[in-house]
This record gives sequence, C-alpha cells and structure tokens, in this order.
Amino acid sequence: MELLLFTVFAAAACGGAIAVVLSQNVVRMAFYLVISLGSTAGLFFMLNADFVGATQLLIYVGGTVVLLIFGVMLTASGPFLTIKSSPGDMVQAILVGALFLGMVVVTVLQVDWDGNAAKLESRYGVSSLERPGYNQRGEGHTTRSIGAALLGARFDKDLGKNREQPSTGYLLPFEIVSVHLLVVLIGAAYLARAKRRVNVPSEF
Amino acid sequence: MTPEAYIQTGTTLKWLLGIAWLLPLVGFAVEIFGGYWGKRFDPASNGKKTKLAAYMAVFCIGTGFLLSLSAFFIWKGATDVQLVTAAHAAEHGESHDGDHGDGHDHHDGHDHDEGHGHDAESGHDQDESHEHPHSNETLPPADDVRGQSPEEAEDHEGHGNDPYAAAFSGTFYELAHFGDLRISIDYYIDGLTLLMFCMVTLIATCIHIFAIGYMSDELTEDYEDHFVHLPGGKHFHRPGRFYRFFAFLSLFSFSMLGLVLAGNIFQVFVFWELVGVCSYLLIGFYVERHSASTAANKAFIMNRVGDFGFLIGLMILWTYFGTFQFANTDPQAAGDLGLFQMARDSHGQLDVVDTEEGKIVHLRGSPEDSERSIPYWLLIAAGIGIFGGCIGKSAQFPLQPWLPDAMEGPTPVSALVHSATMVAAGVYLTGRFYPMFTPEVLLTIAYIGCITLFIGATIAVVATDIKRVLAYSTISQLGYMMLALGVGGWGAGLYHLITHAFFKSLMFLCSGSVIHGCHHEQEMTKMGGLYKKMPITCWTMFIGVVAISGLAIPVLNVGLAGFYSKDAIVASGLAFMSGNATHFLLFFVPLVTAGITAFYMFRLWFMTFAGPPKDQHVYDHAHESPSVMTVPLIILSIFAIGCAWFGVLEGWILTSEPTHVAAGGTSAHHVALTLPSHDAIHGVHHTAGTAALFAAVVGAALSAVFYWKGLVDPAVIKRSFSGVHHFLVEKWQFDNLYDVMFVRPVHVVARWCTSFDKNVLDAFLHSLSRMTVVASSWDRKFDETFVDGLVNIVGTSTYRVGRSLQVVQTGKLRQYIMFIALGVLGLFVLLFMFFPRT
Amino acid sequence: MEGVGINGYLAVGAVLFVCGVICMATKRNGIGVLMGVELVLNGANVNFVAFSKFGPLGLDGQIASLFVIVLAAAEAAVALAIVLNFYNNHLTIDVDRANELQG
Amino acid sequence: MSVSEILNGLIYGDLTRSIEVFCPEVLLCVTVIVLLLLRLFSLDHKIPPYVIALGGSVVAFVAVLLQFVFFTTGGAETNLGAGETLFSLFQLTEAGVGSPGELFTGLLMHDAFTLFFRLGLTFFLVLVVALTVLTGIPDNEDGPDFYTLLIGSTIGMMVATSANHLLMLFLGVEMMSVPSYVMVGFLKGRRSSSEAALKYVVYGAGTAGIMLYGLSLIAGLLGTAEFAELGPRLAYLIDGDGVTLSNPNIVVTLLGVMMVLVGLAFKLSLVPFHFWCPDAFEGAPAEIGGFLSVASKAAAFALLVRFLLAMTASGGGELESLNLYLGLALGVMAAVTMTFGNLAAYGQTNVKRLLAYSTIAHAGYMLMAVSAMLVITNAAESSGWSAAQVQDGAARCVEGLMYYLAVYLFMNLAAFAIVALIRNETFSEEIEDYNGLAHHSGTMTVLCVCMGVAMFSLLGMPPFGGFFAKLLIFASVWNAGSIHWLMWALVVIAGLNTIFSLFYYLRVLKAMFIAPRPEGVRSINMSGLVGAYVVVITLPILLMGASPLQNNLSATARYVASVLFP
Repeated sequence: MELLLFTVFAAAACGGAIAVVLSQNVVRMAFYLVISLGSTAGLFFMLNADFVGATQLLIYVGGTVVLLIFGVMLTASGPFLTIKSSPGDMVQAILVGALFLGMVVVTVLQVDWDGNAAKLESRYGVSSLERPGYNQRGEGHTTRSIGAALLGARFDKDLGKNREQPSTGYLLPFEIVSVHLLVVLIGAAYLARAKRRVNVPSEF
Repeated sequence: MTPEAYIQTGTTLKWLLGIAWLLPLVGFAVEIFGGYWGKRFDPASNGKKTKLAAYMAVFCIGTGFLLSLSAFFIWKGATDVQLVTAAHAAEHGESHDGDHGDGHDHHDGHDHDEGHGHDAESGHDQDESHEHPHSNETLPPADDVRGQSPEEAEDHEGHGNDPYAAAFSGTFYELAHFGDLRISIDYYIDGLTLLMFCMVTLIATCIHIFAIGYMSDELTEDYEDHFVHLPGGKHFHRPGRFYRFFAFLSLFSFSMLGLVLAGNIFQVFVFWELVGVCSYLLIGFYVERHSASTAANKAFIMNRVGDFGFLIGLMILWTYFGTFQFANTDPQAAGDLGLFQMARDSHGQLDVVDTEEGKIVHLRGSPEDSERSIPYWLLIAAGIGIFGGCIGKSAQFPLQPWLPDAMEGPTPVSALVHSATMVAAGVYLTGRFYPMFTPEVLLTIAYIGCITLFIGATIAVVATDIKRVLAYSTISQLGYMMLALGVGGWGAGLYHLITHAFFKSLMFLCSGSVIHGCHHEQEMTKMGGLYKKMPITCWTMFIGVVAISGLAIPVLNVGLAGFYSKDAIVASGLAFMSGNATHFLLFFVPLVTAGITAFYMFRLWFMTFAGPPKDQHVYDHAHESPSVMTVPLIILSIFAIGCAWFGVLEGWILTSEPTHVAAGGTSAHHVALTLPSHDAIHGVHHTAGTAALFAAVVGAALSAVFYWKGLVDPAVIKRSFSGVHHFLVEKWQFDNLYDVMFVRPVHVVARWCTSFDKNVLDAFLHSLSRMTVVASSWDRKFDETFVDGLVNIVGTSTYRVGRSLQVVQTGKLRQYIMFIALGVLGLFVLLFMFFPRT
Repeated sequence: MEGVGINGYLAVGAVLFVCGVICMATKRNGIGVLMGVELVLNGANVNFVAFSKFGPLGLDGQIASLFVIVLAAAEAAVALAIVLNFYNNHLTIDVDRANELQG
Repeated sequence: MSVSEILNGLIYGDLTRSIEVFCPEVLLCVTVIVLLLLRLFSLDHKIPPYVIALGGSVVAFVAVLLQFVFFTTGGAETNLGAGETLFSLFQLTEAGVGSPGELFTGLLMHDAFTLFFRLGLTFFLVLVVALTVLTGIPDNEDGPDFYTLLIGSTIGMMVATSANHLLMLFLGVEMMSVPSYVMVGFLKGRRSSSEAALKYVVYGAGTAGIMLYGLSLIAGLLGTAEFAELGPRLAYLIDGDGVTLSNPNIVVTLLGVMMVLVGLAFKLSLVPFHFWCPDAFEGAPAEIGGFLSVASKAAAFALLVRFLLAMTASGGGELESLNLYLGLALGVMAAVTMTFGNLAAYGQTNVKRLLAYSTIAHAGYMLMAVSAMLVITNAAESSGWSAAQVQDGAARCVEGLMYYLAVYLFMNLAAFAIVALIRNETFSEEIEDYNGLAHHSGTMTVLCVCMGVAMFSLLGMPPFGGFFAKLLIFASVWNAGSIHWLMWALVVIAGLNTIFSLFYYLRVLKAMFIAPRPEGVRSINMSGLVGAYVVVITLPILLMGASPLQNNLSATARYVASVLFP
C-alpha cells in the first residue's frame, strides 16, 4: 500500500515537474506546477510530516501558486501566453540537466544513509520522531512539537533528558521571518504600485 | 660620550633632520593650495603669476640645508669621529703603529688596541666607544648575546652592524602593530645619512634656484606648448604650471629626505614608492606630450617590476627576522636588535652552519630564542630581491631603458631626480643594506654594475641629444657605483655617489642652461660654438666634464672630484681581480669604460661649445642665462672641483662603513670569493689610478681629434661601423627586446582574455546548438518529406538554424542560469579530478 | 514497513531540483522562470523532510522545510513584483529581451 | 529536564541574554515599524523619513559600539565619562554581552568576530543613509519604502554574520538578498533598472535554491544543523576511512559544501558566479551599488569563514586534507576571480560597471585570505607546523580579511558615493563625461581628490589603507606557501593583478584630473556639506595606514583564532 501510494505521488510529482519544463504554455505550466507541488504534499504526509504537508498545500499550492497565476493573468496577453523556447535550447538544457541529475543522484544514492543514521544515532541519540514517549504518532503527530519548537522549547528532544543547554529552538527565525516578510512585502508593494504624484522627482 | 650626552645628541639630530625633512612637505601642502587658490588673491599681477611658490620651496629646502649642515657639525663634534681615509688605513696596516689621526681635525690619541689581530679593521675603527662606560651597563643583553668578554665586546662597539655611538637610531612615531610586525617611522642617523642629507639639500637648493629661471615661462595663464600639435596645425594651450612644478619638487625633496632618514627597510620602501610617484609626476610634467606620458608610464612600470623584488625581499626578511629596523643603537631599548645586528656578529661575520637541509645562518636575537635562523639561500634571495628594487630605481641592467626616456621631464628634474638623488637612492640603499648581502649577492651586484656601466657608456657615444648623453652617462656612472659596492669597495661606491651627484647635477643644469638659451633645442648636432654666447655655462660645463672624466695632473695626483672617486673604484676592481682571477672583467671593463667616458663627455662638450656653429638659426638666438640660473652653476662647480680634496669626504663616508668590509675576507659558500681588504685596495691604488688616468687621457684626446680638431671625420667611422652604430643607436635593442618579450605577449593575452567569452564560450554553445539543430531538423526533415515535400524543408531548416543561433546569442539571462548549472558541474568535475581517490 | 526507503524520496527530490534548474534555464517567460525557482526549493524541501524521517535530523528537518516554504513565498512575491515591473517597462515578459545591460 | 526546567531555562537564561545581545537588531526592526507607522498616520510630510532612518541607525550603531567596547574591555570602561551610564542604559551585563557564546539556544553566535562585523555593518548603514540624504535618491514619498528595505537588508546581514546554524545561514542570505533585489530595481521607471533587478532576482533565486539543496544534503548527512556539531560529526562519520573519493560520505559532503559555496559565491560575486554583478550594478543607483558591494560582501565573508570553519574544524586530524583541498580550490577560484575582474574591467566605459568589476577583483583578493586560512589549519601534521604557529598563521589570515574589509568599506563607499554625487550634477556615469572634473573649483575638486585617494587605495598604493590591507593578506598567504606551493603562486598572481589593475583605475583619474574640461560645460557648484561628507568617509582610508585600530583588529583576530582554531 505504502509503495503504491509512494509510486503514485512520486510519479505525479516528478511527472508534473517534467511537464512544467516541457510545456510551452504558461497557464498549463501553472497547472502542472500545482500537480507537482500537491503530490509533494502527499509525499510529506507519507513521511509523517503532516504539518509540513498541510503548510505546503496551504501556502505553496494555495498561496504562492495563486500568486504566480495572478502574475500570469496580469502579463499573459495573447502573444505572451506561449513564448516558445527553441528546440536547440531545450536539447542543450536537457543535456546539461541529465548530467546534473546524474551527478546528484549518483552522489546521493551512493551513500549508505541508513548505516550513517544508525552510526550517528548510536552516538548522538535516537531520532526524536521514532522515540516512544511524548511524541507518539497517535498524539497529533508533529504539530504540537513544531508549535513548541517555534516558540523555542524542544519538548520532543529535551523532555526527560539530562542536558545542560536546551536544544535548538526556533523562536528567533519564527520572529525574524515576520520582519523579513514585512520588509519584503513593502518592497513588493513599492514596485507594484504606481507613483502617486505626477511631479517628476529626482529620477537621477 | 656619556649615555646622557648620547641621548641628547640623538634627540638634537633627530629634530634637526626631522624638521629639515618635513619642511618640504609643508612647502608642498602650501604650494598645492597656493596653486589652486593662489591666483585669486593676486589680481594685480595682470596675467602673470607670482613666483611666491618658488621662493617658498627654496626657503624650505634651503633651511633644510642649513639644518642638515648644522646637524652634521653637531654630529661630528659629539661623536668625535676618527677620520681615516683608505690611504691612511693602509699606511697604518703596513706600519702597525701609524698615528692615524694625523692630518685630520680629530686627533684624540686613543689607545687603539693594536695587537688585537684585526689590524686593518682597527685601522679604521671609529673607536670612540672606548670612552663609553655606558656600553657595559646599558647594553647588558647585547653583550650576552655576543657571548664574548666585555672587553672584546667593547672593542667592536664601533661598527656598522653593532650599536655604536656614531649612529643614532630611534622612532619618530609608531604607526601600528600588526601582530608581531611593528610599523613605525624610524630614523637612522650616521655619517652617511648626514652626508646624504647635506648633499641632497644642497643640490636641491641649487636646482630650486635654477628652476626659478628655467621654469619662468610657465608663469602665465596661457602657456603654449610647442611640442603638442593639435589637429589643424595649432599648438596646445594650457595654464602655466609653475606652482605645480614647485609643489612636485617639494614633495620629491620630502620623499627623498625621508628615504635617506628612514630607519627601517619598510619605511624605505614607502618613501621609495613616493619618490617613484614624484618621478612619475615630474617626468609626465608635460603630460600632453605623448612622449612624456609614455616615458612616465615606462618609468613607473619598470620601477614596479623592480619593486616587486623588493616586496619579496621584505616578506622574507619579515618572516625570518621579524623586524624591519636596520639596527638599534638606542641604549635604552637594548636587546631589540635590528636586522644588521641579527645577521652579523660583532666581527661582521655571518654565522653560517651546514645542516642537513642545507646551509643556514644563525641569527642573533633576544636570549630566549637564540635558535633563530634563516636558510642561507633565502638570505641570498632576500638580498637579490632588495637589490632588485635598486636595479629598478638606479636604472641598472636590465631595467635601464626608462632613464633616458625620463629626460622628457623638465631639465631641473633631470638634474635633481634623475641624476643626483633619486636614481642614486638605489646605490644608497645597496650601501645601507650592505651587511645583509652575502658574497653571492655582491657578485651579482658587481656584474650587474659592470654590464650597466659598459652599456650606458657605449650608447652615450652615439647619442646626439644633449640630455640623453647625460642620461646614459648617469646610467654608466651608477653602474660604476654598483660595481664598486659589489667588489667590496664600499667606500669607493658611496664616495662616487656623492661626487657624481655634484658634477652630474652641474652638467645637467648646464645643459638646461644651454637648452633654455637655445629655446628648447636639445640636439647637439645643431649646436656648436656656443662658448662665445654663454661663457659661464661653457666653463662650468667644462669643469663637470673634466670631473667626470677623471682627469688630473699626473704627477701631483691632483684632480677634480671625479678623479678621486673613480680611482678608488678602479682600484677596488683591480684589488678584487687580484683576489679572484676569474672575475677579471670587473677590472678591465671599468678601466676601458673610463676611457669611453672621457671620450663621450668631451665629445658632448666639443659638439656643443667648440667648433663652428652648425645651425645658424639656433646660434643667433642663443644667449647666456640670467644670473638666477648661472649662480647655482658656479656654486655646484666649486663643489665639483673641490669636494674630494684632502680625502676628508672619503674619511667621513668611511665612518659608516660596515665592520666586515675593511678586513676583506674569503668566503666559499656557493661561490668562492675573496673580497679585498683596505690595504689590498690601497696596495694597487697607484697602479689602478695611473691606468685609469691613462685611459681617460686617451679618451679625451681621441675626442678632441674627432670633434674639435676634426682630424678624423666621425661620419666615416660611423659608416664603416654602421652595424655597431645602429646597434648602439637602437640602445642595444633593449626596447625592441622588451617589446617582443613582454609588451606583445601581454597584448596577445589580453586580447585573448577579452575575447575568451566570445570565441570559446559562445562557440561552445554555438556548436552545441548547431548539433542539436542538425539532429532535430533531420528528424523534422524526415517527418515533413511526407507532408510538404523537399522544397519547403530547405527553407525552414535554414530559418531554424539562424533563429536558434540568434536565440542562443540573445538569451543572456537564461545563459547566466545555465552557467550556474554548468559552473556547479564543472567545479564538481574539477574536484573529482584533483581530490585524492584512495 | 519494508516499502519505500529514503532513497526513493531523495530521488524524487533530485528530480524536482534538476527540473527546477532546467526550467529556470529554458523558460523565456518570466513567470515560468519563477516556477522553476519554486521547483528547486521544493526539491530541497523533499530532502529535508525525508531526512527528518529517516535520519537523525528529526523535527529540525521539518521545521527547516517550513521556513523554506515561507521564504519561498516571500521571494516569489518580490520576484513577481520585479517581473511585473519589467513587464511595465518593456511591455513584454520575455526574459530574452533583458539584454540591454551587457559587456 | 522537566517542562518547567525547560521553560525556566529558556525564559530566564537564554532569552534574557539573547535579547540583550540582539538589541541592535531589535532597534532596527523598531525603526522599520516607526517608519511605516509614520506613513500610516500621514506624518511623513512633517517628519522626513530619513530623520527616522538616520536616528534609528545611529542608535543601533551606538548600541553595537557599546557592546563592542563592553566586550573588549570587559565592561571596565571608565575613561569614558558617560560609558557606565550608557552601559546601564542598554543594560549591558557581564553574563550577557560580556561573555561570548551561543544565543537563542544555539542559533546565533556572539563573539568578537561577529561583533566586529555587526559594528562595521551598522556604521556602514549610518553612512549609507547619510549618503542617500545628500543625494536624495528616495524622495520623501518613497523614503519609508527605501529605508525599510535598506534596514531590512542590514538586519539580514547582521543575522548572517552571527549565524551558528545552517537554517540561520540560509535565512540570513535570504534576508539580505531579497530586499536588495528590490533596491536594485528601485528606480522603477527605468528600463535598465528593472532589467538589472530581474537578472539579479532570478540569478539570486537560482543560487539560493542550489545552496538550499546543498544545505539539505549536509544537514541530512550529519543529522544536525548546528555549526558546532558539523565538524566533529563529519570526523566521526568518516572515522578512519580517510578523506578520499572512494568514501561516498565524503563525496556527498563535497557536493553539499560546494553547493553552499555556490550560494555564497553568488553573494561574493566570485567567478563563475559573478554574471549578475556588472549588470545589477550598472542598472542600480550608485548608492545601492556601494551598499551591496560592501555590506553584503562583508556579511557573506563572515558567513563563509564561519561555515567553512564549522565544516572543517574537527578537533582531531581527520579532516585535514579536506581543509587543504577546499583551501586550494578556493585559492584557484580567488586567482581566477581577481584575474577575470581586473581584465574585464579594462574595456568598460561606465564607471559603475568598472567599479563592479573592481569589486569582483577585490572579492578575489579577500578570498585569498580564506583560502590561506583553510590551508594553514591543515598544517598541523603534514608540514610540521606547531599548533601555536597554525593558530597564529590562521589568525593572521582572519586579521588580514577583517582589515581588508574595514578599509574596503571606506574606499568602495567613497568611490560609489562620489559617483552618485557627481551623477547628481552631471547626469552621467560614463567615464568620458568625467573629463576635466577636477578643474571645476570648490567642492568638485575635493570630490576628485577624494576619488583619487579612494582609487589609489583600491589600487593598493603604499600610503593608503588599501596597501596595508593587501600587504596583510599577501603576507598571510605567503606564509601559507610553505605548506603548499600553490599559495606562493597565488601571491605572485595577486601581485601581477595589482599591476593589471593600475590602468583602469588610473583611467578614471586621468579623465578627472588630466583631460581638459570640455568647452561649454557649466561650472558646477555643490554644497559644502557634500564635500564634508566625502572627506569624512575618505579620511579613514588615510587613517587606516596609521592608527591604533590595527591593534584592536589584531586583538580581535587573535581572540577569534583562540575560539575558532583551538
């Protein structure tokens, strides 16, 4: 069952991605992107990352892609709907891509990940997700732990352990990303809006 | 001298020289501002600018001269130096009990420790240290390091590579510490420093005064430069640059004095660069002339090449010695040794030890890490590196071609910067840094000097531009100095440096006077017979010519300044040859060149002043220069005549001689070399002097035959040796050689680099796309033969080829992204290739 | 549980990643380029989450992917604004027309 | 640990201390919010936005400065009369600012290295804001947007320089990049500006993606994202297998590190990841060019040093050849980068583009120091250096880098600022339009002289700070040559490059000083304030040759060495 689901999701994710590359119509690209990202969310669920999967669906598929589609709508007037890349480019890109893929896949798949994990766990402790206790799968999976971690407390790691320092919590990025988003959105809004006044300011 | 007196003298000297050094800088600042804003305050001068800047500059440098002079006398009085010329030293060496004070002003009658076994050395011993009780009390660490009995240590206090009382070193201002590296503005004052100070300031003062007259046509708002031809037959007009000239001159004086005063090699480097910059600015003073700006660039670049060696030397020194200071003589900071003290012991010997990794030199240092050492070959490398800087600055082979081109600058600049002071800085540094040079380096120096002096002299024989003759003569004379230093004639080299400065600046100023008088005509072939028109210039020039030729009255051995110093050099060469027979060229080449020198110098004088006028137009307009220009000539000619009389000058120079020079010595590290001692040199002095004088007389006589009496037509000789003549006129083909060796390859590489993107990367993408297009169009062809037929296909496929090519070329942003991917791939492949696999 | 090991997920991540890079390098449409960016980041995210389950990275991997999603959104917003600005100035969305600055 | 222990530890231990140290960044965030609120309540017509921005950045600078003083003196600063008051105003404590260590449960690092960079960044922010006030590049209406972006980017850089966690590394890079994309396109009505922004954002997003993939590989392989853990875990993982390509763990580490380096190389504009740099700088206003070329480069170098040391510091001898080869690879990259930057600068006609290539070249010089540092840390066993020598050598590299960045801050800012100020008067950035500028009287002459100083310093002429900076780096790299000859070759290449660079810098100066002033050009009058500003930012270039600042830098470097190279 798991294998079947994985095959379906993986095929959809990869196929969607490849379709994005091959498609020449920007609206179709957006559609394939949704499929790809949505299937990735499915993969996240299979990896027991329910919160991440949900976020992926909400923010990525629901937010970012919608943003992109807005962009498509604002710019896709007739001739720009399909701007074809030349076959020469495509072949060249696919050649480079195949090499790149080969490099990454060969490198990554060569590694004995399970062996490494076992070796590291034997010295640095068991992966928290597999550890019975506070964070069992039955208890709402990861959501509660993630929530606590974003406030800086790592109950999943620290509870019941004898540590001098608390483990890494993510309070700072959680807060600072908000500042970042604010700054970025101000910037995006600045670029998108028209000048309000007419008097030509010092452009130079 | 008591410690208190020592410190007091040191402080006095420090401030006197410090002020003399900084005054030109103040002058520079004022002149720069005066130049830009001065004219606003002087509306009454109706277009003419005031000469205020010039007076200011003269005041600064003149005051500097007075200060240096008083500093010199204070130093002389305080340190009570014992003047010993080489001649006296030798006398002493022979008789073992000569009273070496005789005939000199400071007969102090000290006990000279005759039986010590260092006869020649004690002969020139500055021995004032004998009455310094402080040397034992205040320098205990140094004594410990020497590892000798106190008496012995005391005996050798008075040497150039030991703290000694005739030298004063210290720090003006500490700039910074970078880790271990201490960068500070130091001073190192000894007899050589003071003499250089007096010489530089005196000559600079004369030249400043001369320049007031020479540059007076720049005193206008609208100067027409006749050498710059604009399209349309017009000449270039620009505001006069009187202020700028004196500002640069002041800046140069400041830098040069700083170079001389510097107490550490790094500071020398900084001022080295500064004089280089000043030289660059002054050569390019008439920047609109293409030749001037090219010459400035050439000088700058060639100097940078040498300076690169200097930098490497600096790095080696810093790595192994951890200090840049020359020597530390401050009794209060004893224990912090300078470079010289670390490299050589109190006898002036290097402590070379054979180890498994090759020879190393043990360095003396603070007691706790007495194990410091430097590989011997690195010491050689450092020496050659530093000397590389001197090669560039002193226009030695193979970096000499910039100096003749540098004559594009105004003549006072040539006189000051490119004959008397800056180019001599290389010689000065070689002399100053002498204790750090191993015999291998000295041999290099000697041969470089030997080659240079010959090349310079031979080219000077065929040059016709009056300033260029002098420039080549300068190169040749600098070669003499280097040769002298290289063969162990330390005193002779620096002696010649001082005397040469006087007569060469004199001759340059004379040529300037001629050029000024002839309205900027520099070709000697258009002059002649000028002695009637400009008598003062003519006869002062004659003094210079005689001085540089080394002529003298044979029996009395009385001559002008150049005679003494050149004799000393040739004698050093002869003495060196008698010790090292294989290096016989080091004697014969300078000897022959002495004759050539006399020949071309008299040729210059005869062509310019004697005989009938060759160009009537020039002759008619020629006139004697105003007194503001002739007075400096007269002052300088007095020095050119008499500065070497009685051997006093040489004696003063020898007070700074490094310890190990006097005794000579034999070394057999990488090359076996015997350096002549003072008495060896003196022993052959007479022979060498006679030979040199003979050569000079022959040269002068030949010259008179050719160019004065016209008994032999030089043109005939020129024709019969046209190959040689051409070779010499083309300056031994150096410029062409460098063009082929460096300039053109660099052009090629640069062109290659700039077109790399276009020709390689794009071509790669082109071919890639072409391949794919061929493949796809083949596929398409196959498809469309069934539908449309052959005719259409040819058209569409060619269209597609063109289109996809066009797309590849215009798709910049996507190419960028593609390059990211390619970059990652490429880096990975590279890592794979170079990373160890097993 | 014998089913899918970490390698399957990593392979999916790699494919997404490379597709993203190719997409960026080939699309002439500015919006298409941005879609490539999303794919690249998503590929990395798959890696993070996979490591979080199979390796000792634990929850940190998931949290990292959360932040990546947020940052990707921010970046997409800015990039879109810039693309629209480009469109306003050049009246096209074809990135090949961005060729005035070169040399 | 129980729940209450965890929470108590967080709130009373970690958080108090962290916020005390993080105070300057928080102040900058507050400044951003005040700027936006001001516009919300339409007060921006009464109070110009730059007042707020300038005030906020000055306060932040003072806060970092006090931290720096407190840190280096241990809080014993009594010479300064107001020192103690100020310390207490910012509530600096020995346990907080006074003691180095991790912040926010290990996400950030607080030490002298970080403090130095944060100090430089905030000071630079003050200078850039002052410059924009003088050039008036954001008008009153756009002011809040502009300063929000500027300050936001600076916050990102400050986070990046103190990053101690892979996530913070990525976050920092993103936070400093994304606002700068907008800033490059700030002149939104101009074609070139929007094109530059497009190229910058796409390139940046691409490299960020690749970097993130690399980060995921490293984090996944080592099972952690904390810097302190990376090296030891890697050493443990390869335990005895040796650092060779036959070990898949090493291959994947290399791929990961290389991908992260791609992201940083993009920020540093190292060849071959420099393509964006000339285009973006030409299209962007010169003020932004100055900001990006200095600040983001400094932050990226801090990150690079931290990341590489984290990856390769093992405490044992396991990773030495990894160090060596990474160091050599960076060395080659440095050589290529500076050569390319210098050669490509030759044909440029636009001053900003020329300066862009010059920044590429300078990144190459600075990368040399990092490369030598890695090579030296490799030295302990293979070339017989003692531990003290290694520490000292590596410290010299770091010192050289820091000194170079400090000088570079002023000289590059001066160059870009003068370009911007001249542009305001002549409306051109082409070199040929600089002809004879020095012959205008008054402030313009001052500007030209300062440009001369900046250019000579960029060139590395002795009296100026740039020379000492180069000297320090060259010397430290030379020092590393006894471990691998390539370092000597690198010094030689760098020396040659210094000569190459002579000509294109001088070309600008030649246009300014020597070329005649074209006919019919109106005389330019600028306010004295402009001249004063330029002089103020040029003076440090001269002072860097001769000030006790080096002592402070030395001490900092030495301290850093003791922490980073145990």
